[in-house]
Amino acid sequence: MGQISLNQVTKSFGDNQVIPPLDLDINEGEFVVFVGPSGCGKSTLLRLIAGLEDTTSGHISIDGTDATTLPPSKRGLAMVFQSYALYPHMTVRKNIAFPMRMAGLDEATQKAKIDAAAAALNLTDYLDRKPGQLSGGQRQRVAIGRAIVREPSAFLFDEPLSNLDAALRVGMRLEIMELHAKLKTTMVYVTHDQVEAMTMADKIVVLQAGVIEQVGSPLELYHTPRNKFVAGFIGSPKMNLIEGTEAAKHDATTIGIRPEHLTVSKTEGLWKGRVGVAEHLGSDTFIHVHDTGLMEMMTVRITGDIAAKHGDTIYLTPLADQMHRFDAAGLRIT
Amino acid sequence: MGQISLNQVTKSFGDNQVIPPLDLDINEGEFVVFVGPSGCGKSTLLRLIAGLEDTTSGHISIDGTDATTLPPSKRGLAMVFQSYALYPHMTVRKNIAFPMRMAGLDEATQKAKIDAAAAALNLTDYLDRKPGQLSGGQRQRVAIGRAIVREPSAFLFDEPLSNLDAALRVGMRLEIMELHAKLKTTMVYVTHDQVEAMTMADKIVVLQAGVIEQVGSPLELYHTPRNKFVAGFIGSPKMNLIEGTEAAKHDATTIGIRPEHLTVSKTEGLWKGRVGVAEHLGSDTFIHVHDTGLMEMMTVRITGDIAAKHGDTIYLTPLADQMHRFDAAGLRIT
Amino acid sequence: QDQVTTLTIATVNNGDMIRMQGLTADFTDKNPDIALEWVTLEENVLRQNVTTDISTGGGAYDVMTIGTYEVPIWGNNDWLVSLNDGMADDWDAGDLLPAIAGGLTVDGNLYAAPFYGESSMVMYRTDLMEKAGLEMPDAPTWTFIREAAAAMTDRDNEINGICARGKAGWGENMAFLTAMSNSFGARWFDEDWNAQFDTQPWADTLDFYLGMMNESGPNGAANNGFNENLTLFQQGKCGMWIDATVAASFVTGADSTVADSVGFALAPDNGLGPRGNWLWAWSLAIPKSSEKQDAAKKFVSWATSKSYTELVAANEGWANVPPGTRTSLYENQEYLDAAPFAAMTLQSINSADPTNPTVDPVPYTGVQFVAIPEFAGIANQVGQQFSDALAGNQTAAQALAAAQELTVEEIEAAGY
Amino acid sequence: MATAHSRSAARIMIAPAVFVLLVWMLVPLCMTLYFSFADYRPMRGVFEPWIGFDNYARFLTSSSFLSSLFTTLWMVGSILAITITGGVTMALLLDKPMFGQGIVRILVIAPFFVMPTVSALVWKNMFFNVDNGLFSYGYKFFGLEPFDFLSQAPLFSIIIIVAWQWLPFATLILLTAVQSLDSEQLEASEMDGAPAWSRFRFIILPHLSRAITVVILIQTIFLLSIFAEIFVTTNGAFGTRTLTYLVYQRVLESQNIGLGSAGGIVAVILANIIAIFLMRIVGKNLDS
Amino acid sequence: MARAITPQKKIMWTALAWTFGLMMFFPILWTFLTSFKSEATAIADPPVWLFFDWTLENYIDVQARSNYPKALMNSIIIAVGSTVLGIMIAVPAAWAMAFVPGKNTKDILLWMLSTKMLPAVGVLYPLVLLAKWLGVMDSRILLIVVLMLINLPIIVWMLYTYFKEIPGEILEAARMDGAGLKSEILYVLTPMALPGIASTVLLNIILAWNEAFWTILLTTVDAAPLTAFIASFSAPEGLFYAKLSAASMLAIAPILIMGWFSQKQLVRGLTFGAVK
Ligand SMILES: Nc1ncnc2c1ncn2[C@@H]1O[C@H](COP(=O)(O)OP(=O)(O)OP(=O)(O)O)[C@@H](O)[C@H]1O
Ligand SMILES: Nc1ncnc2c1ncn2[C@@H]1O[C@H](COP(=O)(O)OP(=O)(O)OP(=O)(O)O)[C@@H](O)[C@H]1O
Ligand SMILES: [Mg+2]
Ligand SMILES: [Mg+2]
Repeated sequence: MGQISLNQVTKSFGDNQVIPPLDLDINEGEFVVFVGPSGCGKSTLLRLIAGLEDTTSGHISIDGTDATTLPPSKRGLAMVFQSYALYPHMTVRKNIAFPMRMAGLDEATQKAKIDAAAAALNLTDYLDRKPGQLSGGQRQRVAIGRAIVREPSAFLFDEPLSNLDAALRVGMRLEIMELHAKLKTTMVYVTHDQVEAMTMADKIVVLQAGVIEQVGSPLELYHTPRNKFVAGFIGSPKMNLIEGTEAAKHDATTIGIRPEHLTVSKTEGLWKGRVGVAEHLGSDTFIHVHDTGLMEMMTVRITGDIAAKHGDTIYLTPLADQMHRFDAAGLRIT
Repeated sequence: MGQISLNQVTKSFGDNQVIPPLDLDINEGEFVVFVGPSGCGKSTLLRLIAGLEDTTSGHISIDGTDATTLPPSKRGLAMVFQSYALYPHMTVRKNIAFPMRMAGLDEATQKAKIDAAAAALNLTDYLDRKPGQLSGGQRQRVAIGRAIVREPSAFLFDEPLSNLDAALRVGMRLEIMELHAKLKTTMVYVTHDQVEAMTMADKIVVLQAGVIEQVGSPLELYHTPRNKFVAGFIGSPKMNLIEGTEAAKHDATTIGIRPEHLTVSKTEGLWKGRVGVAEHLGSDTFIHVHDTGLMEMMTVRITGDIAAKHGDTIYLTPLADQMHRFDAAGLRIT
Repeated sequence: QDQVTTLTIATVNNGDMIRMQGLTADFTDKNPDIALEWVTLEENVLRQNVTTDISTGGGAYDVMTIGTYEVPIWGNNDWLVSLNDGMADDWDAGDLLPAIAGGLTVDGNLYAAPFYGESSMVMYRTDLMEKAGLEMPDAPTWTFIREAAAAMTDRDNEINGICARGKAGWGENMAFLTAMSNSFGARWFDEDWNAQFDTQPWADTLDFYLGMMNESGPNGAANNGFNENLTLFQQGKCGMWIDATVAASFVTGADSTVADSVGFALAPDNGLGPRGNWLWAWSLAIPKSSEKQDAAKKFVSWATSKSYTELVAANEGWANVPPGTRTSLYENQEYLDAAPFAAMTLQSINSADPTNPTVDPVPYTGVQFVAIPEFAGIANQVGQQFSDALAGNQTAAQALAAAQELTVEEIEAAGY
Repeated sequence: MATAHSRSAARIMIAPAVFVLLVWMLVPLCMTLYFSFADYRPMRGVFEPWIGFDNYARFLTSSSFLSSLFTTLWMVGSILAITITGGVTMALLLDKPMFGQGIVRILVIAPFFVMPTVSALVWKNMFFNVDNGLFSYGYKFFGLEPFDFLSQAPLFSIIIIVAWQWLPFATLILLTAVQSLDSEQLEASEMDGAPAWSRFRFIILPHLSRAITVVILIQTIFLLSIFAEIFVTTNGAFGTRTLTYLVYQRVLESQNIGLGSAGGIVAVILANIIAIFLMRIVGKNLDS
Repeated sequence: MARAITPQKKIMWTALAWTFGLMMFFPILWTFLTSFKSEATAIADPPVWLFFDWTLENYIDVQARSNYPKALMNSIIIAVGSTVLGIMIAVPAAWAMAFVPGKNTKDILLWMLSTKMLPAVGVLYPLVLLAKWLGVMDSRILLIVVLMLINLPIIVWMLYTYFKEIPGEILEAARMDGAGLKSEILYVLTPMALPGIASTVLLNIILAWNEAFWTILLTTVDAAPLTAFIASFSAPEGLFYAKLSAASMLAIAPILIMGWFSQKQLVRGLTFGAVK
């Protein structure tokens, strides 16, 4: 249960085609993450799957049956919204019970399932509170609880963590991953957060303007980005992309080298530059290097500390085997 | 100009003493960052300095003169708020001019200063827009511009970047640092963001429940945290804190070891554990290690990739010279 | 030049008053030192405003339009300026109809000058009467009226035999019913101020009224006051209408579709002596609180003078002059020619006796009202009860019981 | 925010409003209170400053008091019921996509601007009038006997008039509230399998509850003092006499200021009981 | 994220909404039409809708009988005056309640609202006596003050709910920028709350315009507004529907038109913080 296929699906709002024909298969039990810049159609795609929007053309099938025209409530999917979309006037218990109440389940079953979900999500103490009295993370958990009790064939998440603060985000991320490990239900997850995408996904779908740029595992995308867009999009700090003669030396229009794949020396190296701001995090140091003649500003990441001061001269050497090459069309040269 | 002293300052809201007696000196030209958990009194402290709250007792002096009872407008400080607090009905130009208008400066001086500030902050093209038509980063810059033109003896910032998205945050962070380098004015900066604190501060003030836990440079705090609280608070991912017999072996109640100071092996090492979730970021991998018998979950950070799967057995060895030891009271043992 | 004195005049918004407003120029031409400000209000609102003004010490108005009910009470309170002297020389007090003037006089002082006077009478459709094969006597009885009404009623053609006031209010249905009750021998109070709604004459009155109205009255009669009935009659929907004599000029006027076939008769009686007709005059009075009493007297003299009558006649025709105040008018052949109802009006007015309105003696004066300050309040409420009975929401007995109870309450509160 | 300086400024700033309202409330109210213990009947020239609680006793025991109280509650209650159900319906309807939404909104809002006197006159004469009113033509058109609204269903008629005036108000507030409902909540409930009625019952209606309490509070304040509509249409006949109207009769028709003042005080007390009751609800709602 | 909607549904909603809208509007429309009929056409059976001889006669008659421009002027002065005065008193009060809330702020607010429940007629005599004593009967200033007092609680409440939505940080920013209390309110708060203030003003103009008890009882000539004007048109000798309609239209048209033009503002203001 939980296999979703999109077949030549398109979506237009009025004359504006947001999703050009698109094919995508999501396998049972997979954790699929949609990433891409704002406005690229991530939410739209998710809502098409949920049935909250009608497709303009094409077919969506869920578990082998055509679901293109099914209403959302009949698709057997559960969705967790960015704003949580909890019912503010109902207690946590009632919120979680709501889908079961709609389905007409008897009280006893409802209670059992609520208790189970609450236990799993550490919500037992809050069952009688209203959402307004909960913290962001707790609200998020309630939203997930409401989704779980339906035993959906797949969960859909639309940027579920983006309203939480950094610390909570890390915690909730782990919780969702553990939930996936436990339930083994298909999850489709939209985010614009690098780290979330990299750490959570079995499969990342990179979208740009409604078009799928690449589909693959996080490390596949990190190590072999199919094009410049994906290369720049995946990884933080961003990959340094160098054009011009230096790239031509490698038979490419553009070469890319990630900040962590540059070695630094005060005395010698391939490229010479001047230290701009150096950010010391204790565990790492990010150095912004100017005046390399290659690109405006190059970023270098060093593990641990380094005594680099504003204005120092510095030499950088790329790890040759970690260099990415792209052609004029921006595609990877292998 | 820009020397601020707090002398036995306390603040209570009703019966709730938020700041117990507190002493703090901020030197001229320093970049001081307040960090601490939510609700610890960072904002309150800043607002006491600004004069937006009355002290319950104690004295605040600015540049050597007692400012305890001065109204905010008379303290010669400028503040940049988390929500930017721009005047939405005024153009950028008017926003920036507002403090000068209040001070009764003549038109020509106003204009000159506005132009200078706009040039410095890259706002020249937006002077006639209203704040509603600006992006988050631009708004932030206007707020700073409004602060600059007053030529205050110190700038106060209350989480100025927390409403921006990750990418912008990095950019603005750099801009504020450059501004400080240029103006050399005292800056007091509140944040809950690790990275901001570590990268921006000359001096970090770590607060907990209104009490100053440690004051020092970022690397001082990273390398020699004065107590367990600071040790756990500074650094990301968090330091692993181990109690019990393993700590006793080192003549301490608690020992701490940062995730980046653990080496990993599949075959041998000091401590043995089982891999839980492994987060592959490409550049780094965070491994959550369970069942070490030392603490519930230990975090390890490895540069680059490692092929660690859920359930694998793993061995960890701490770098001995990077270990921190704390006594029963939680204080560092040196 | 001289300072101009501005008079503020409160008037009711009926046709004669509005006509007077239109003729203001005549007065101001003659009295260039006086300017007029009109406050024209609907009757109920007017009463509310002038009453509040006068009872709080006033001063807002220099001339007030008030009725026969208020004049004796206010005169008694010494709130009004006596018109016995100071009026224009040619303002002939002796020419006023004695019945009307009597109602406006307290202790020998005339406290208001009548602008127009009225009684009530029967107006009927001669054509319908003929069709019904009946003939209206000059002085009909209630029994005849009821029978004639039944005979004239033709609901299919929206013709109702009888139209009469049903709308609640002391100046609406209670004016009609109180006058009618007189002819049935009923009274409001006995000589010891005991309310009399529990007596047989009142029961008879109300039963008769309700019976007749239900048989032959229009639908929704409980909401019909003077205005509504006038419209109905003008539209040809009433066989008979018993109401104020001033209506005569309207039902025979241009707005009426049945102007050519209207006859007049005295208000009915029941063989006991009194007829069911009332006596009323809209009059102009000057409150003592006015600071411009001399100018006000000039105005009142003008507005109620014979020459004003002639002025209206010259402008609007004799049929439209304000009726019912002066003997001389009813001796004027031109008027008698223009107004076929004149004789009947005069006869009606003269036959009303405010001091002995009904069969048994009463401690009060007034035909269709009781000239005590509490009356308006009480009668409004009693009127609501009767109106409710007419609407079929309660029986006559219930209405009378309620009326009795609240009258007793109020009259006790008033300290009788 | 709150420094000693700003707090003292606040006291000065709020003072004028509190002062004028206090004067407005206390001076006339004290005079009314004073009159209510007096036998004050200017028409008779009677003024006796102290007669104890006679006026109160008389007012409260009079046959009209209870019925007018009941009429008041019934009238206010029905109007609230109509405007709120109608308002919710209209709000939901106006929230739907349609052509000319702006114009429809203008049409719906219009009655709110009409003077009570005017609307009472218009309804009474041009709609309810049994001979010439439009409704009667309607009845006749269908071959029915015209219905005399104002005497047969007087309270209902007044309720219609007032509800017509206040329905726009309720609609507008509720419309804004409907529009503020987070669409994700509706979508979530849809995903949860809730059909349209359940979505209304469990999501929309609770969301509107705050707006509804505000509508109730504001309308009650205004409805308790309805006057013109009764004055113009029935003059208090046919059981349409509310407490306000009863006081009016005592003061202006009977010219018994003492009794009327006692009635006024009673009305103030009753209104405040209702007010406190409502404020409790709304106050709670204002907090959340 | 409104979802796409089928045209059929849209047409259905349109039809339904227009039906309701026209029903609500009908009494006004009918009054409007009647005001252009002759008296006979006005009560014609069956009713005449659009095809009759349109005439301005009723308006001319009404005009001739009373001083409409003066009443209109008075209405405008009284409605606007009382609102402006009210705003001037309410803005500082609302500022204090919204930004320096104390323990009893809410109680004060609710107390203010409860003064609105005072039945007017109960205090009629005291007020008339007071007005007489002060010698201000039939003056616009009296009505301005009385209507201001009647509506002040509503004004304060509305402004309070508006101000509460303005982040206090902005006012603090102004303070940091060297603004005193007066500058803070004048240059920062007021312009920011302008939409809210505007809608408060609009609503109160409507309420003051339509107030029909005090405006009639406390005026005679000089200050009589449109409510008094209309009080002279109900039913003088016969049911003159057409004239009544014309007078009615004259009385409500100004405020109706103002209301329509400012509809959007008004809707915002009417919400009284009911909607967050
Ligand atoms: N209901 C709608 N009507 C018209 N256009 C829409 C609608 N919903 C979305 N769009 C457009 O479709 C495009 C894709 O929107 P979508 O919300 O899917 O982006 P997204 O990838 O989720 O962006 P974000 O990261 O900002 O959430 C955008 O250009 C948006 O403007
Ligand atoms: N006006 C106030 N009245 C009462 N308590 C207050 C007030 N302002 C702050 N507090 C309390 O004072 C404590 C410190 O608040 P403060 O806002 O200074 O924390 P903070 O460190 O800035 O937190 P955060 O990181 O969440 O902004 C908190 O417990 C808070 O509840
Ligand atoms: Mg999205
Ligand atoms: Mg804070």
